[in-house]
Amino acid sequence: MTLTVKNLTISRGGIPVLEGLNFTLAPGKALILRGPNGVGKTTLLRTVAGLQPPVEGDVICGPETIAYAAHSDGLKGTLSVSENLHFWADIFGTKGIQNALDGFDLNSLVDRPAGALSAGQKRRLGLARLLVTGRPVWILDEPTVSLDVASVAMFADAVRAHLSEGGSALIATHIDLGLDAEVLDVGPFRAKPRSGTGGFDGLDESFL
Amino acid sequence: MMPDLGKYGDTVLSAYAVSIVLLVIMVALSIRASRKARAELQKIEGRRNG
Amino acid sequence: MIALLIRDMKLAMRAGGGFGLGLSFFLIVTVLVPFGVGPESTLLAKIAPGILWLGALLACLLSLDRIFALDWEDGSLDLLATSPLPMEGVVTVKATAHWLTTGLPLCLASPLFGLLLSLPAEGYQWLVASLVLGTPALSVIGTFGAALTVGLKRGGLLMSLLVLPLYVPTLIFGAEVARRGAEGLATTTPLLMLAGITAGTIALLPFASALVLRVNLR
Amino acid sequence: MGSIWEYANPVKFIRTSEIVLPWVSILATVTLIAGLVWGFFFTPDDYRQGSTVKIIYLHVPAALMAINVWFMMLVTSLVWLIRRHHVSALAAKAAAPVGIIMTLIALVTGAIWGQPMWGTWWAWDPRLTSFLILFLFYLGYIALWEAIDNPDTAADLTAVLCIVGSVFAVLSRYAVNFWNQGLHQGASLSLDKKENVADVFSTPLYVCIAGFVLLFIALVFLRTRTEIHKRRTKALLARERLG
Repeated sequence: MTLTVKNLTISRGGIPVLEGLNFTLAPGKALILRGPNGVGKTTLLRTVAGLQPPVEGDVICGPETIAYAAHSDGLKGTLSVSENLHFWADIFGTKGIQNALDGFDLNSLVDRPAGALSAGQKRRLGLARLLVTGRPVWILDEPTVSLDVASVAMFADAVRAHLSEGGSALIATHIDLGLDAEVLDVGPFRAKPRSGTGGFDGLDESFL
Repeated sequence: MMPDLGKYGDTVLSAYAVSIVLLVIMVALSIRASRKARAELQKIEGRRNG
Repeated sequence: MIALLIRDMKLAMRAGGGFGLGLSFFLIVTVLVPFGVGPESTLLAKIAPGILWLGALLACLLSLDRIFALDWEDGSLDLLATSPLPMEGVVTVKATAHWLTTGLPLCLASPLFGLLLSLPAEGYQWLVASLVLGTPALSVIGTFGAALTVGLKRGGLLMSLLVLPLYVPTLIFGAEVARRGAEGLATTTPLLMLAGITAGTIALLPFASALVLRVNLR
Repeated sequence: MGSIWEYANPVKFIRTSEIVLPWVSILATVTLIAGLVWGFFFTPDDYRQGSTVKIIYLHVPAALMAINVWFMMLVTSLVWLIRRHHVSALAAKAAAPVGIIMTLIALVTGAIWGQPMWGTWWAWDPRLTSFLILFLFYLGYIALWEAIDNPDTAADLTAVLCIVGSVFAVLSRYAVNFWNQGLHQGASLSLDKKENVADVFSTPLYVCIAGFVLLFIALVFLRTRTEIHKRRTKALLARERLG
């Protein structure tokens, strides 16, 4: 399931941050996004995931193909690990959470309420959710935050397994995951401030 | 010149007074806000082109 | 969709705050009324339907900001937005969860509170009927208000200001059904209007709430 | 001249408002003063209501404007949601305070006029009550604009609120009618009925209404221009921080 991004311009708070982005993510491939903090990586991921409309250009991918995971894991403290995972399995209509538990070594924590997990364990549970979605294209925003070295390796293995099954991943991260993935530095795509054309587009630009 | 308002004089006058005051305040505030916004814009535009 | 409803109900049960909040507020309001207006039962009987309806309405209003706030803070709203569930579905499930945790208990408990305010005997069934028909609308309209103010810091007060005017038609017809029922008059017209408003709200408002939620998720 | 959508372009709007505004303001002031003076000084007393009938020249135009301003906001909200034109959203934001003041004037003059007629400052009469509800809708609308800092999100949310609010305002109008019969007199100027207000009263009334409409137009032009200037300052400041 290829994900193609054509001539994409994205904005944050009405101001364009990145423009002219073009890349394709073929099945079995991963793409690492690099760039200084605040350049717009998160905004880019949210736009590709469809949470935010792009200003220009388009994101082409099949329906129901994108699984998005951001800083906050969306876990419910009062629900146990298995309840959390079962919930997401039901939402995405996939069966069984066993491979997710194995993939992130959560079997020992199955019945523990998510609120009682450590930050690393919560992160692993958040990422395990990806395995439950059954979606080919993963879009991950700084997935290895608060993960220790062992967990990072575990996460890299999970991504490799996902890629080998024909899935793809777009990851914004500073850590070298040891994946054979191309790297896209979004720095050069920073939106150049437009001259006060007064021309009309749906942006604050129209007020410049 | 003042028309004979009869016993309802104060009613009519107070209604007119309140309404006119409200209208005047609205217009005055709008003009003040417009001037303030225009001045601020000119200050920034001055800085940008200057 | 059912999974989301079951999860929300579980959360409400586990957190414990879900059921008790609305009911206890309704109880307090009902108990305070006689202190305010005096204990004579004739007076209380006359204003009982209106007061009970106002209590139910305010109890609903009270628990609205928790509908999206929890999911907003821990990021599940983003994840739900990228799930196969349509936002309209998510919003309707949230409204149903709110009704089950707040609206329904109010309807069931209202006869008890009717006693406190010496509601006339024939008023009870109409009170419950009007609440059962009206509270779903309160939940759906409330969910719209919650979606409007989900991202704001002190959104609670603003939400009440936005939602209360929208509650007026439901309150008028609901209280009217209860009042006419208590006085033994025919209640068909207000009942039909109440049902009509609730049906219309349930059918149309989720689209506005979903649109607003998507805007807030940007 | 190009389609009307062209005027939704901020820079073009400002240019046209520079030309139109002075004229509309003068016209508005003249018409308003003429109408009020004519109504106040040169109309006889009503045999029943005495001189209080003179309040009609404020109460009726303000009430008419209160409803039509909300309707204008509804149209501009729809234009914003469908055509995504910034000026339309800002025009709605600019019109709201004018609308709330008009509703306030309608309520206050209604209450003052009602005092000698009905013996009470406030009667829960269907028409007065629906203006009170309209006032709450305006309040909520303006509060929502102030509560959100991202201008585009604010425009979207307030537009949806305006549309939903309009449906419920109409619903409330009939619910309130059902809820209480009503002391308010019949419509002074209704299209279907023959002129039920004598001509000597209605001509100055039309002039006053024209005055209020022109005042509203002038204020909306002025206030929309202010909003555009504010948005431009905000955009320039943001650019400076970015640049």
